[in-house]
Amino acid sequence: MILRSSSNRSVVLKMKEKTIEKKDLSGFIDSLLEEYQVFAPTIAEGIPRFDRISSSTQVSLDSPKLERSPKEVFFPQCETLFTYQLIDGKMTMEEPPALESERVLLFVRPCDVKALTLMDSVFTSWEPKDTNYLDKREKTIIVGRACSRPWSTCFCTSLGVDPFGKEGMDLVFEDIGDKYVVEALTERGGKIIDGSSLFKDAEKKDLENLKEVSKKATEAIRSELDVKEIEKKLKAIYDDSFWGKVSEKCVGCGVCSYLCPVCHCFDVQDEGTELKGKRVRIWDACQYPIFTLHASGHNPRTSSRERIRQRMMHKFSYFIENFGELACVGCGRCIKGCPGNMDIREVLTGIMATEAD
Amino acid sequence: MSEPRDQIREHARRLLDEGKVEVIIGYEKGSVPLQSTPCFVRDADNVERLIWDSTCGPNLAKYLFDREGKTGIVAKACDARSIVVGIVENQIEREDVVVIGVPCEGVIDLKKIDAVLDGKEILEASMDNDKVSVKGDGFEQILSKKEFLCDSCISCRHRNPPVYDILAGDELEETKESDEFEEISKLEAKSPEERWNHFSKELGKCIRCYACRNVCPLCYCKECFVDETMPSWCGKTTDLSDTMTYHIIRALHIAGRCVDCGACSRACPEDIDLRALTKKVEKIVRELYDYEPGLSLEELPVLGIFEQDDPQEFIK
Amino acid sequence: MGVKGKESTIVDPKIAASTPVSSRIGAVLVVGGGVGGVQAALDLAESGFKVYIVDSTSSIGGVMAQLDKTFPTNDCSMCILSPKLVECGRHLNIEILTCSEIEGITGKAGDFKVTVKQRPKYIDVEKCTGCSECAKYCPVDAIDVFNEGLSERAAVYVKYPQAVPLAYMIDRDVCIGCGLCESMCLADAIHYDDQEGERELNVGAIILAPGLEEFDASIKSEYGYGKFRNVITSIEFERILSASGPFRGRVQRPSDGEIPRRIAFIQCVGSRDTTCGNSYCSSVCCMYATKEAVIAKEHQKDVEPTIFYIDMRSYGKDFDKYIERAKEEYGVRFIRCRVSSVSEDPETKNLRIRYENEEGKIVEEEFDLVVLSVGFESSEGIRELAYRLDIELDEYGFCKTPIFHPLETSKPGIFVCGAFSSPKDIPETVMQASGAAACAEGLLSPSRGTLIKSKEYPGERTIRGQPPRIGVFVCHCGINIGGVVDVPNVVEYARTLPHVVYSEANLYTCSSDTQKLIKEKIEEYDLNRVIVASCTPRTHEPLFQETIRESGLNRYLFEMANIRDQCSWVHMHEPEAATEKARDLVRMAVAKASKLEPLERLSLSVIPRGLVVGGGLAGMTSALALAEQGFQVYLVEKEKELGGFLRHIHYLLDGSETKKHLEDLIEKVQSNKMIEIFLEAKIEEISGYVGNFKTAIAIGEDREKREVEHGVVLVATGGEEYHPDQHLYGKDPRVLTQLELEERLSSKKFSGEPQNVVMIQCIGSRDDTHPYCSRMCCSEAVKNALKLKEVNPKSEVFILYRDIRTYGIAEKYYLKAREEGVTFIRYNDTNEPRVVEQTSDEGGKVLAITVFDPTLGEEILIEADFVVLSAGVVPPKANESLAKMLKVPLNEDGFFLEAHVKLRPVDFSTEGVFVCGMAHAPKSIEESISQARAAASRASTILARDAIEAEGVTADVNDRRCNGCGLCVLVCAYNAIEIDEEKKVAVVNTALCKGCGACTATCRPAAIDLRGFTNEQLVSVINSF
Amino acid sequence: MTSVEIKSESKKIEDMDKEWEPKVLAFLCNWCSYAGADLAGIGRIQYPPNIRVIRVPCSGRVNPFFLIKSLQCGIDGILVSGCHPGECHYVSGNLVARRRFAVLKSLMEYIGIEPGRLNFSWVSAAEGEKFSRVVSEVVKEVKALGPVKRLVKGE
Repeated sequence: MILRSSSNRSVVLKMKEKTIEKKDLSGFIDSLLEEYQVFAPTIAEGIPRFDRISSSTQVSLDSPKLERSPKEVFFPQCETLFTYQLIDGKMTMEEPPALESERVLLFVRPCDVKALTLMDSVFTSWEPKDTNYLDKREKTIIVGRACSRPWSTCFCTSLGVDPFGKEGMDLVFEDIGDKYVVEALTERGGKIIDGSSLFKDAEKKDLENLKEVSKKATEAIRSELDVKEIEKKLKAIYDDSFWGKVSEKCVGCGVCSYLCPVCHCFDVQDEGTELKGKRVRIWDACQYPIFTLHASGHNPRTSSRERIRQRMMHKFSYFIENFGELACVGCGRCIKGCPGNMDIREVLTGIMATEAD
Repeated sequence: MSEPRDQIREHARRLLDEGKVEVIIGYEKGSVPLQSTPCFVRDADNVERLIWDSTCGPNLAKYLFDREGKTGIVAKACDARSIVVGIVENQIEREDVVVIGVPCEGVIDLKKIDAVLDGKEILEASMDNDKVSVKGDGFEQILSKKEFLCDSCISCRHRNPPVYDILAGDELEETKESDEFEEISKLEAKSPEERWNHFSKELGKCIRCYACRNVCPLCYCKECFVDETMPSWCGKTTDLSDTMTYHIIRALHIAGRCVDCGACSRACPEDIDLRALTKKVEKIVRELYDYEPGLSLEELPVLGIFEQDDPQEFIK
Repeated sequence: MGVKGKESTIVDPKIAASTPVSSRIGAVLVVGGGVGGVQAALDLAESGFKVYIVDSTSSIGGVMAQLDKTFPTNDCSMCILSPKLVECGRHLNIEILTCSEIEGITGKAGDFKVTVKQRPKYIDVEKCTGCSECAKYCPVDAIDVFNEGLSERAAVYVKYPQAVPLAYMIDRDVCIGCGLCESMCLADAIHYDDQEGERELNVGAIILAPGLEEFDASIKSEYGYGKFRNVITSIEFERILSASGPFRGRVQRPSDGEIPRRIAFIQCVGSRDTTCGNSYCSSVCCMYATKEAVIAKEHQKDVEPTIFYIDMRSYGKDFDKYIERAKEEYGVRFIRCRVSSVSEDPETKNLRIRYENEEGKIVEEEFDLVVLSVGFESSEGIRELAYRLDIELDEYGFCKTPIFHPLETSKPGIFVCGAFSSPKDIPETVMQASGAAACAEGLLSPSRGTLIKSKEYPGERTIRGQPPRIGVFVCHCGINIGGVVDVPNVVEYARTLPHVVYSEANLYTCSSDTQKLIKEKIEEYDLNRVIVASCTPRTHEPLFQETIRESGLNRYLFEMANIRDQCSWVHMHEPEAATEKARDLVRMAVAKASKLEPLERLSLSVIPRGLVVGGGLAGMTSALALAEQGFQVYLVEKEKELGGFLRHIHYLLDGSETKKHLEDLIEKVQSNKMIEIFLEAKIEEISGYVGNFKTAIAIGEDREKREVEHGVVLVATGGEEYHPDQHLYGKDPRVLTQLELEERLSSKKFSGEPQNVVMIQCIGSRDDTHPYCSRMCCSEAVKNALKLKEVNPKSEVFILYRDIRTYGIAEKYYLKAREEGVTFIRYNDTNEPRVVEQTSDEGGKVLAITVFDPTLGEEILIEADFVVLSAGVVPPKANESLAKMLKVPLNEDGFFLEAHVKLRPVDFSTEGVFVCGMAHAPKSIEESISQARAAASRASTILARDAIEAEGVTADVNDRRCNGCGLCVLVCAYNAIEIDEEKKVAVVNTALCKGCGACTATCRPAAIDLRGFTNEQLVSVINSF
Repeated sequence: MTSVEIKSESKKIEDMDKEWEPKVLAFLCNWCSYAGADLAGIGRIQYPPNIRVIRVPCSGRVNPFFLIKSLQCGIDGILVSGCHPGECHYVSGNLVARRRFAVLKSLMEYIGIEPGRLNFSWVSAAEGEKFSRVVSEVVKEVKALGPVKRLVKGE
């Protein structure tokens, strides 16, 4: 039963912390599976990603690589908007049905949850709301996990994201060694642990441990950037030769956008014939040369210079104008994924170091 | 004789100083351990940024396509072969390019190293001729470089650039130690069903990010077939049929052109075994028409020509 | 006369003596609307002359319209003829006068006045829509002449469904005057009080193409025609076989409608028969009988056809292969004999045939149906026509023509073509028709273009931005389609498809009334794309394209679904699956049609000069024919002198010499200022395209280079005598070829002693390596045998033959040879004669020939002084390279393969290239001349124009996508693509592009597309399947 | 229901009982193979009705993609037919195509597409007999393979 809209999702309840032994985690997950569709980090064909699971054994919390962001759980790479068919000269159209049951998304990092809230701004803060996204978002309980193991490319703290932040979560798991401190942040979050005997009230020692772990994790983030007032800087250097140089090695693939937890641009395609087919939306990427190709053949962004600039402007300037926040959470996925090793941290440093002509 | 790296820097400095080129495209140290990144040097004072080692994987020929002005480029043999194809296909002006050829013993495959580290993150690394030492939180390991070379480098038959203006480093002896098409033959030996399952699984991983296409120097089309409409050649979703179609057509498009530089495989974020396709088309063309691309500026595209007695056993 | 310069181009003294050049009339009268008349009319009209066709019946089409199929391709006769009839019917410069006869003529060549009498039709041709409502209500049942009396029709009728003009007429002989038709006719076309009319036509030349009549089989009373109902003529059987015939294509016999299993064909009824005065061979009966046998078998699996024949005269191009197929694949039984009588079993109405077999035994056999292969003969009407026009006929009542002027009557300015001058088949007729047109064109060339109107098409509708509105017309094709495919179902289904706003079924979508209807529907439903689901676009697309053009639609907004040749005909026993397939094909056509776009045709200028390759009889004749018309000609001959094969022919069948003719011809060619001759010349390269060819020639011993530009190419490379390697030829000097014998005879080397001469036919013909008949060797042998007899009547001449093929009036000389004591001994391919040298009784070395004589039933031995081998004709080796340069095909035997063996016998698929003479196939002098003139006529349809239109289907580059990689340049076989180095994109020369699409399929980013077969269109079709 | 509806309805019912019939698509060059197919028609040489023809100017016009697309569309078998080498109306379109198809066929079979799905032939304008034989062979082979599954695009 869904009682609330996403707008009051941020109402945070203060509940008593609980703990669960790590060995009991699978029991908890399996119990969830009886009632919900469960999505959790898993490894598919060598790639760690959030996927629907059917057993707790599929969950992988210590994958050797940073997992893919969970955005595809809400904003799948490909999504059918409607299908159509011509029968005896008459056209019929059908939309895919809404989700039938509630879902639980397990163990999302704080940066990725932050990214989800940023996507909420895009898809649900304007009319008309994106019903495809909203349906999935509203029917999904977000279970976060505090990030106690940052990667060398992480720079979330520089962008104001806390590896132990809880914003946007319904429930959070915090790793303190052989157990997790579990905190329900919303009613919905509380609902899924209520009545489970696996959860015990947290002891004082547990909470102290938690503080320690949290401090250590924050310190472990090596990258420190100063992006203060970057939106102003970007406007000032819009026409700077900096963009020509910084973009030179970009080959125009979609890896950065596809790996980014915040990137949300999509393309709408019709597939099929005049007799039958469907309309789908698929991820798009602003670095593709044809991203802005007009039907007329005109393309306002002909080179990687304009495209890289657009990418940075969007994330660090336009998004702030529209929603008051940066569209980057510092997860560093794009850094490792880029085939040319283009590093967003270096681009940001470069921007901040460029003096307007 | 000095190190290839120093020779590269020296030639780069001279070319820039003498105004022979406007830019030198080479490699510099990347922001992640064991990764290099393309480097564009316009000022002779910056030539020290240029490096040459086993991390210099990206095929820099990519950056010659659609470029104006005189350009110097650091080219491994496979990069040089891509340049040759580019010249033959009217995409690169021979006189606009100064090829600083570098004989190459192979570049390392970071994915292979990551695989043996089992989740431990490399924070520091160094290399010498045969060894790679990696360091991270609480670990240090020394690896034999040879074991972590890219697959395309292991089967490489052309370690010396076939075409160059300046050679940095000494020519290497070509090796034919292993069977170049060993992996392909293994797949060929399987049943159609097994092969189908293999490719469904591999290509099913594709997220359609087009990194493979975009890093490939020979994918220089202004508009890729996959992006075209009227007609739409293949759906753009991750539907298996469409994804496979994309990869099949890409393989056909590089048939008789691909020089097996391995850039696509390295770029793939999903670790798809793309060489299983590219190497196969290379093998087909080799077997049917006895042809290897990118070795001579006089060659003609093998699929644009014909012989009266070309094989045709498959035609009823 | 002050026009001497022009005058010099006129070669014929008879013509030169006619009307002054300046006042010649640029119009031609064609008498007879059969396929010959139609072809002549189209050629003339296309090259700038006004044409009148006068036909005595109610519509054009002639005998060919009555035929079911044509040999040797089994093309549906109506299907290939109908487009030409329609074209004639709608041609702006052709006026058709039906139910008309020539009354009288005045004037002379260049300016005739002809009076034509028109019988009343009682229906206004202009008003009649051919809707058939009148016939539906007419209470009269009259005999249907078109169906040879095998069915009935109303008193108000149209000759056949595809008739042109498609206007009904009333047969007042049977009309009861009830007035029903008049009250039914919404078009108000019926005029009972119609009167006989008269027209005076002023024309510069007349072409006679009245054809011949069929022999009246009842004269041969021993066969029982007219007495026994199941004895029918071949033309009646033709109607029976026809899908639009009396039995809708079911093989039935007249007496009881039963399916006849045993069918006998009796050959030479009214041909090769001195008892009825027709000693000539009708030339076509062997082939049509075999064809009818094959088609009957196709219609009805259990039919057992038997053909009773004397000699199998399958002498034409690819005819022998057809006979072989009939034997091998269809099991047609061929029995060589002369049938003595046919009798009827009064009970069963079956027929008993009595004949003497080859062993001399009398045999009787029973059949269910007997078909008499009737020959051609002249008629009273034809004699009347000849009388009125004052032209001479020969002993058979055929139009008399000199061998070296086979298209000219005895009266200047009046030309002849087709069977009227001697029996001939369709391609020969078509060739002669074009040839006669060339004669008229030559006479009237100064007046070309003076009397014609040019066709104005309505302005092309702009359809850009409009959604497709598709009309689908599904053809029953009589029962060809409708008998298998559920046509109404397909029509209904078409209506449910996207963009289809109209669909309907037609009995014959190709008929001229349907063309009108299509135009009406385009108007009514605002159609902007049209689909016809019928037969093959290879024959019918142009017709329908023309139709939609007349409605203001670009011709490329048309698509066909081939539901006949590739559906109903090949899935005859699976009507459901065929219907399903037809639905799919229509759906696929709709998918393509909805993506069709208007295409433009580039206008190409024409260089008004011709290149003739080959300086033999055909080459020289065609060069002269073009020069007569005022076109400059380059004549290329590989030898040092002109003349070709004809230099080795010294006299003709009638004994007359050829030398004078050849010398005259060479003289005319050499003295003609319009002709430039290159001797000892070799063509090195031909580039360009119709209207704009460029040819590099190497001339003389020094291979001096010359480059010429011209608009057309005429291939007249001739043939060569086969060089035998059998029967001691080349080993024994007494073994000669016919040409060698002829050489000796003409140089009087045979004047002395009587000689024993054995001639062996089919040397290098009809064998495994040359599986074709060389056509001329039988006449050649007869000719030389007669000459030997003439030189010394005591000479013994033996001709060892397989079939004597002295077709047409050559048969006369065969008879003569027999009369003069030439011995004919038949052998067959399993029993070939053997020639050895042996010691004679007198001790000398003689040639001994052993051959099996089937009438004696034993081997006989002939001693001969000479053995003469009738060596066949083989194509010159150089044909191969020329064919490659011209991009035209050769047939299996190495002769040039024309565009269509029946109706385009001198054209190639490649526009602007034509063939004539023995380059095409072995043929006689008359035939070569006719064909040479035909090639000139066809060529003049191009040369007479200022510009011609290029194809609309050409490659097109999308600059935005093109990388300029040059792969397209590499795969283009026509050098039609270049890379613009400035823009780095490919550029197509539309004039050179042939529209093959090799570039399109090669281009990775699909930057180059093929208009008319675009990627989008083809993918759309694939998607729709 | 209209008569057509009744017919198609009863057809559907029949279809269920009928054994599976493959769908075969043929790309025929206009000058040789299409003419050959017409000739088969003129000769009334019967062959299985499973085949649908797309007329193209030349076998050289056939983009390998068309074949892949056909498989995607669920077409069970494909035939491409052109002029014999040396007989191409466009001189060499078929020879360029031959290389293209050789690579395509090898690659597709390697990926696991059954060899019988993609078929190529040379059929001249005079080979109506051969055309029908080729079609019969292809249909037979495809029938033995069963419905195409690999590379077929789902709903």
